[in-house]
Amino acid sequence: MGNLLTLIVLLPLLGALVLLFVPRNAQGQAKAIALIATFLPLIFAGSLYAGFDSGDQAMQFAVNYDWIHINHVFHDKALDIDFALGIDGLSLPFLLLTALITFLAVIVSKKTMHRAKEYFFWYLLLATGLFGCFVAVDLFLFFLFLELTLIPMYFLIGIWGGERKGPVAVKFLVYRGIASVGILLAFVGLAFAAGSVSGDLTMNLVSITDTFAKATPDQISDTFKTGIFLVLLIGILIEEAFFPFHTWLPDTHEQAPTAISMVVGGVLMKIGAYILFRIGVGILPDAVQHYAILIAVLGVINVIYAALVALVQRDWRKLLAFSAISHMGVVLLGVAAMNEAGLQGAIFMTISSGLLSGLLFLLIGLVQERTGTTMIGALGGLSKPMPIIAGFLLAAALASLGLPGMSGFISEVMAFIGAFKAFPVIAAVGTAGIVLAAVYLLWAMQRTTYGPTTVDYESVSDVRALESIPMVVLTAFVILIGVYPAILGDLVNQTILGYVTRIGG
Amino acid sequence: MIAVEQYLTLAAILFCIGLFGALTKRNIIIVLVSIELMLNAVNINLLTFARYGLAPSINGQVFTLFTMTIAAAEVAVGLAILISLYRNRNSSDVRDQDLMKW
Amino acid sequence: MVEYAWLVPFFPLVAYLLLFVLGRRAQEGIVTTLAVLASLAGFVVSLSILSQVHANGPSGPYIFHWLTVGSFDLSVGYEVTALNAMMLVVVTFVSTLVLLFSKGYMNGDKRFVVFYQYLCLFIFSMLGLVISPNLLQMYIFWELVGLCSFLLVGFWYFKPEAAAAAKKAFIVTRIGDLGLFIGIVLVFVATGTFEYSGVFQAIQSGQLNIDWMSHDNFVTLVAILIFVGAIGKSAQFPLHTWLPDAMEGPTPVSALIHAATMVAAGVYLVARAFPLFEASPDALTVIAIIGGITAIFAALIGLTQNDIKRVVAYSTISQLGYMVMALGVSAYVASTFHLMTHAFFKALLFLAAGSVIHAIHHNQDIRKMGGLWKKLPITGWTFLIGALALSGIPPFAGFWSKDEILTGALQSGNTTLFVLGLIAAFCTAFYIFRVFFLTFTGEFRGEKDVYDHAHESGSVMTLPLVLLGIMAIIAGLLNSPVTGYAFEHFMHLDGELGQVHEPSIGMMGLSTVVGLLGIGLAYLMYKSKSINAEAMANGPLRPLYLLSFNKFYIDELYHYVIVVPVVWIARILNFVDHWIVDGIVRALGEAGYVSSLGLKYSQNGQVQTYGLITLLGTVLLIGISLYVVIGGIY
Amino acid sequence: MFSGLVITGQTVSFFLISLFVIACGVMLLSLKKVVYMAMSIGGVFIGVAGIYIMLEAEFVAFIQILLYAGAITIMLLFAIMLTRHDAIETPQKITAHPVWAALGSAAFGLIILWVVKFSGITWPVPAANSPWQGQDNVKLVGEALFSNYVIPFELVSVVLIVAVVGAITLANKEE
Amino acid sequence: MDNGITTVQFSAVWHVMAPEIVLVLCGFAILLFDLFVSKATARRWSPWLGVISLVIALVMVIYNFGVVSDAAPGDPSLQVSNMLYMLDDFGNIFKVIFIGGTLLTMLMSIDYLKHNPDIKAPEYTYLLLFALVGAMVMASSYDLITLFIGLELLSISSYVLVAIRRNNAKSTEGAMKYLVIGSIASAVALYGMSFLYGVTGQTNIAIGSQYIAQMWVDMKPLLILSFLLMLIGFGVKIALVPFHMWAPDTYEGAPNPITSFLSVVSKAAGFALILRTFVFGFAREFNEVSIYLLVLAAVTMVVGNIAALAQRNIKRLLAYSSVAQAGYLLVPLAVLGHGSGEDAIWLAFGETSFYLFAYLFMTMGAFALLTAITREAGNETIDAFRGLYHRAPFQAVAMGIFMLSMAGMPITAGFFGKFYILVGAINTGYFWLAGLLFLTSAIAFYYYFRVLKAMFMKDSASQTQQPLPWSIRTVVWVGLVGTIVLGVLPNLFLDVLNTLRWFG
Repeated sequence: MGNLLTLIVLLPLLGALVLLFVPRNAQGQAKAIALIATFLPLIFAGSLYAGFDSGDQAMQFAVNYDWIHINHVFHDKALDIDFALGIDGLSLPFLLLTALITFLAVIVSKKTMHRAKEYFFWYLLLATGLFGCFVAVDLFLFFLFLELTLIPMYFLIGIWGGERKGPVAVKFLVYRGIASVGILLAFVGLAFAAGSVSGDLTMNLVSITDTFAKATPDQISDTFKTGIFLVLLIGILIEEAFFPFHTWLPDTHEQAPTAISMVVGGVLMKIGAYILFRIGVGILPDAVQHYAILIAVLGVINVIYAALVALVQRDWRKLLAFSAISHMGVVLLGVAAMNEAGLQGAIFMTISSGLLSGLLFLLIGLVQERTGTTMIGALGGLSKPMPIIAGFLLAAALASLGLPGMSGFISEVMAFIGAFKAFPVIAAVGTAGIVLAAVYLLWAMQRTTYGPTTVDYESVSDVRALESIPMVVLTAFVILIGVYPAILGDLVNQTILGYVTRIGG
Repeated sequence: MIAVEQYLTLAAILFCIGLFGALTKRNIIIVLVSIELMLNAVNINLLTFARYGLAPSINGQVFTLFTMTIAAAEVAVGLAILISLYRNRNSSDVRDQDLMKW
Repeated sequence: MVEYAWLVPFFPLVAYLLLFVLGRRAQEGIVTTLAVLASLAGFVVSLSILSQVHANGPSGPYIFHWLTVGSFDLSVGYEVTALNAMMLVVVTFVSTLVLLFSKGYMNGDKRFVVFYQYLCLFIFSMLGLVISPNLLQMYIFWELVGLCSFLLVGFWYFKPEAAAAAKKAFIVTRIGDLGLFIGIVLVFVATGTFEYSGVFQAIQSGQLNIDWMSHDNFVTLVAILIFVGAIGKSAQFPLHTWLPDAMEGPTPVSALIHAATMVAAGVYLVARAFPLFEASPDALTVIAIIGGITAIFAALIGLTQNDIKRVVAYSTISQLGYMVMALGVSAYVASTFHLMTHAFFKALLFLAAGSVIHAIHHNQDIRKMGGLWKKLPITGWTFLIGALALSGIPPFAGFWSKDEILTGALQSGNTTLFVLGLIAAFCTAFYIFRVFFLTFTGEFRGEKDVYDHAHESGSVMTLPLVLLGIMAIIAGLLNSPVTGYAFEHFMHLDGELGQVHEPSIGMMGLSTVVGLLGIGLAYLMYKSKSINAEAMANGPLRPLYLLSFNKFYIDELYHYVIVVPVVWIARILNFVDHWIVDGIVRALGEAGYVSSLGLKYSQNGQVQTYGLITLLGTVLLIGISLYVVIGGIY
Repeated sequence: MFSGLVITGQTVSFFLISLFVIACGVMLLSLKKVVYMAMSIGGVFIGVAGIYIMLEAEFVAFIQILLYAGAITIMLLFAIMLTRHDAIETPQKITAHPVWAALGSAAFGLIILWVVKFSGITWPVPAANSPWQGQDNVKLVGEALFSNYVIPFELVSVVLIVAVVGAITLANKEE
Repeated sequence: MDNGITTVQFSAVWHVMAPEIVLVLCGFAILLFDLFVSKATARRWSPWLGVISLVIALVMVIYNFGVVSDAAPGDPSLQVSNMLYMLDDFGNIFKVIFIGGTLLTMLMSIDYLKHNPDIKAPEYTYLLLFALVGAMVMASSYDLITLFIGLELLSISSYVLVAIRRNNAKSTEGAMKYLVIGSIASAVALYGMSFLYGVTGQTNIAIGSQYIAQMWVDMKPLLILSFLLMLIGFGVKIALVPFHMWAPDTYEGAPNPITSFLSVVSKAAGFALILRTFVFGFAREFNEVSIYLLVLAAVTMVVGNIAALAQRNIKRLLAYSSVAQAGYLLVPLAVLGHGSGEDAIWLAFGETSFYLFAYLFMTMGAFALLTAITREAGNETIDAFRGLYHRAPFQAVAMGIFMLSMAGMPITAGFFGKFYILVGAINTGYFWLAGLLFLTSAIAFYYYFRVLKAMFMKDSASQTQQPLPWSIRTVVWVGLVGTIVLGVLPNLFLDVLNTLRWFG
């Protein structure tokens, strides 16, 4: 089973390599290859889910190959870097999310676009990076995959983006490049700190986590932990597009092609949250607690600020970007709470936001394809010509504003339970975001689908069969998690319990 | 007796004169000359230390010989470059040599 | 049968899913049959549950694991109490009739099936809300009914007013929901459970507290927060503004959702969690005051409105205010009783109004009606019954329940509330009969051919009217000496909640007189015209008239105090986001580029400049380092 | 600065030579005509050779005269003739550049002076007797050059070859 | 002998510096070859002779690794003239870099000379060989005089090589600038050496370092002054900010292969010199002087990268990039101040040599492509690369990989090199410097990716591109393979580094 993980990571890469040998104008073949190279990982991820033991906190399906040893580090120790993959209850949901969204986004991608072959090449490279991030157990490897996402994204935005693609691609690149500096520093710093305690200098996530859990304050000082966490936090804030480092996200969403927007909103920006859970909560819980108030306040600022800004956006894509920022603020709240409910809520929120971002960007992409615009003011009455898209848009908007029965709600509930436990006042302020979300989402949704139909759009077509697959699947997952959250909760529960006992102990 | 400092001071003054000349004179030949002046100053330093240094030794004199040789080679190449430069630009003014900038 | 209570919401859910599968092209007859049958089945099951509860007492909760959060378990399930059972019956009954009525009302609409889908979804959600054994599940369905309300109000999405009303309904109630949300989250934080029973236990043992607040204060806080949810949902002052606007939806929707069921959910919630409220006298006081204010406030507005549905809507708000006030004065039974009777007669009034509207081509302005008695006899009769019930005239249903509320208010010692209630009762009688007289008597004031074509609708529409009319007449008797106060005994199966009030003949007389006075005034003004209504409105009472007519300018107030500032803040923040937050980012980028240009142009091609810069760097490096390192600062 | 300085023939000659060297250096900086500048640098070279002699480096001084005052100065003159023999250094406008250059050079010199004289370093009192008292300077140098420093010596020959070849490559006329 | 004169046996010299001697002899051989054969023949074959000489030298150096590892520690046969010249793996590894760089330069030149008939091929070839000898001397000597001569041999040869297109105004101008600044730098470095000599009385730093340690307290200002003067002198050679100003102009003016030679071999030699001089000369005092290296490294990284942002001329852009790379390369040495024990030194050497190898591959590859592409486009701005992907996909992809490697993107040698340096910096606790390193690389994305953008996202005017000449293609492939193999499997090289006996 362990090799499945390797396969999941390498299949898109393999697909990309195969694409190199496809003639430039064989666009159909290119798309087919991309479909296969993302569908197989989805299947494999599904079978991993089936074989996953949710009662076990350890990394499962682990594979480990020696890769790099850097000698003479730290009193003649060697820094071990391995090609180590594995999943636990935390990474599995992210893996599934990635597998799902990357596959669905291929379906959405048009094989008729110009330079389609290259598009799929970069796309598959991006997918490799994304998969790798969530299954890497070695921090070096993790970082490698994280950086690997940058290059394809640059091209995907830069070649297939909107009017301002050039500057936006560079902004994306440099901004996230800077973010990875903080992350890398923190990674290496953690490895060294752990190595100084355990005597075993390695970038292995699990052993670093264990070492930190066992280390006494004499061995690893709190100052070090808080310091390294701050460095890490800056990286996370940028990766995750948190205020005040969020401004790359609206631009990116505005310019990126639909499928890429789906991937960015659905998976790419969730890497930051994953790092926050994995490293922040998993390795540096003391530091998270030390900065709990800061994080919580930041979370609330994100929730409300982004919601208010979303209120006056004129472009769906930007509105959704700010909406995602606002929702992810709840993640910060939940994490800051550092209790079971808060953490679980935060993870749920991340996954839910990923699904919903994917869904919403897909729908807006479909609308844009038909009407040629995403400006909210220019749309209207689309329920009539495209009732199905309008219906799904409605469902997605409702899910996004936290309607029960969909994934957003249960996430919010848990996150706020956690937050209210820890800091009731801050949490209470944060709940205002729930109302604001309703205001801007309903406004935009109604402006688009309700009201009299604009003449130009009277005869536009509704969704086509192929396009409806991602729409339906994503909605199904949103509802599934909303109705039966245990499907996700049981996965992450053990991991969270592990984290929480560590805080107590 | 002349103290070590006196020699060193003389060397420093010469060095600075050379430096200033190299940075301000307009004719490339004079710039090269100024650089020679700097090397001469270094030679004074070396010889001073060879005679009066903390651990006097003949090595300083040998060093000086090498320096002088190298300086000569440098000047030779420098002048050769100057001549081909003059051929190309018809000017030996260092300030005219700004084809490449920015 | 009680353990099968889940069947009640299950039937409409199945109907919903079936309709969903059937799709848009399904035949109207099949659709209606399916929906009505489902609802009817639910009604039958409800009745049997009611009888079993009556015999064996409450049952449940039946709980299933749903989600594990760390060491906590969240569960779903259902539970049947007396209150639940009563609600189940009321909801299924009214639902069935409304589904039937809609067949006629929505006849020919392109999205007929969608309408029924939404209705079934609503019924499912409402029933789910009713049988929820815990606050979280209740909240889930609470939101779902809100969703259905949104969908149904905005059913005619192409009408901008409908869209706006739907949005308003959703957002305003959501503001209330926020309080409820915080409330139940706080409850969970304090007790670790969402179950009603667990919460009540914690209250009994005085353990409902949190480390930063004492038990009493915390209970008050939580109670008020939960009540805020009820304010939103039950359209209490100050969050009432959405309900009148919601009349943009199809009339059956107004009857079912905005009269009989969903808006009563707030009252139901407070009643369901009554032990919590009882533990906090302060919270009860707040509730009573809010209820009283709402009752009189909405009644005053109702006096001058011209839209037939809006008048009824304000009357709904007012009556909900009564119920809330009743709960506030601990008149638990009176409140729930009024909840039930109100469901019948208000649904009746709406459906009758709908029948009128349907008959005269969707005109809702009572100034353009008149003399419809002859054309719509059944509608007229049933409307009259409803109006009488609403006005509290014996022996109609409203009389019994309203009377009990007034008694409760008086006996709780709160005279002001009592007086408010009386005035509201007077106003109620006045405005509903104003509508009645203007609609059914006199000459038709609209277009002639409309009047000529007006006729009673088919039996699908009249049958519900008749059935509801019957209920409006007899339901009140359930808690009267006639039946030996059966309702009260039944409700007490849940435990002796609230205070029991002695009925008094004097009170009955008083309220009847007040009601009759109102009717009389309406008669004088709009039937016999011995008092000129226009003159009054334009005379010295004009400021008051305008105040009432413009709904006390509450909408405008909200617009300028809340909406406009929020939008401005949002605009400012957007500006900040673009020019400051992102501006700094871009400025940094620009600064980098500009300094790059600076460095580029410092490369001026002059070798001596290069040398000079090298020299200056040298001097700086050596100078500073020698100064720092050797000068002793280091 | 001059405290404890005993006026002897040696000191007098040192100051005279120093004065000559510096004067020539200043002339180099201030003269207009390029040819004169080249002449003044010859003065410097000769003066410096005098200093070398004072430092008991006769062989080096000899080479200095031979190489610098002879070969290099002549080479410079040839170069001047080959380019523009009437080249005149036009008077400098007082721009920022020479000012900064003067400031920088002066600061550099002052730093060196400070380190050499005022930083608290105690220089050894010069031994009156030469460390290689009575030995033949040329022999000493030669021995060092051909024993310990034979590798750099050989390398220098390569440098000279490079210089010669390079000069020819760059300067010879097109064929 | 009794008079204290050590005689030097040729066999001993041959033992330690055989590759250098061979290269010098080959240089002379080519010189003679030029004299005795016709111009055309000389022109045609001398680059090949150069290549052959380089290959021989490379083999000898690789053989020398074995010699070093076979010798007992402290074996006197590994040094000559009182540690004036050493045979050790430090020198060997640098020599591999130098020879490898020169070899690639030479290969590139075969094509370049074909297109530039005004360059005299034999002179060009043996000057390059002599320059290489200078670099090798810089890597193997402990003697200040020898180091200085090696430095000058490299520099003077480079001056001539830069000016070798003597009818090209830019070429001669670049040479003039290089010469003026380089000579001043030599004078300054020499000035510093003179002070060092004054304190130690030695021209040998290995021996002198004891004196330095003894005199540190008394002579601290003078020693620090001496250190700084040498640092500045060498800093000019490796183009540290603010001593880098000459680099863009010279790089632009020089013939392309020479530019790559300057930016790889010359720079690496500078680092060899710096490492030799400072790590040994100031071994015990290093923690006190490392602060200057830290400052210079930081300033160089920042300014080098920022200056490149607005640059449109591709050669100047690479010049600034190489300035920035010098900043990165200085980090391992700079953080040694807080290093403890020999391991820290081995780590620093490992980082430097790894990065230099990575730098060698990517820079050589980039310059080779640049040569072909700019020649065809007729200009040297980024516009020359517009739409290259559509014209010549392989060239664009290869150039893209070199750019990504320079930018430090994963699975390239450049990435692992930077990571390695970062590990070293964090190992000694210099988080800020490590952070700055990667931060400035992130800024550098802007200009590296601009090249990518031009190649992949723009349309080009012309639709055709000449195929790469085979010599250029060879260099590109070597660069590609090196860049990717070192990036994916760095341990192939790290393990080699691990077996090295850096100092015999």
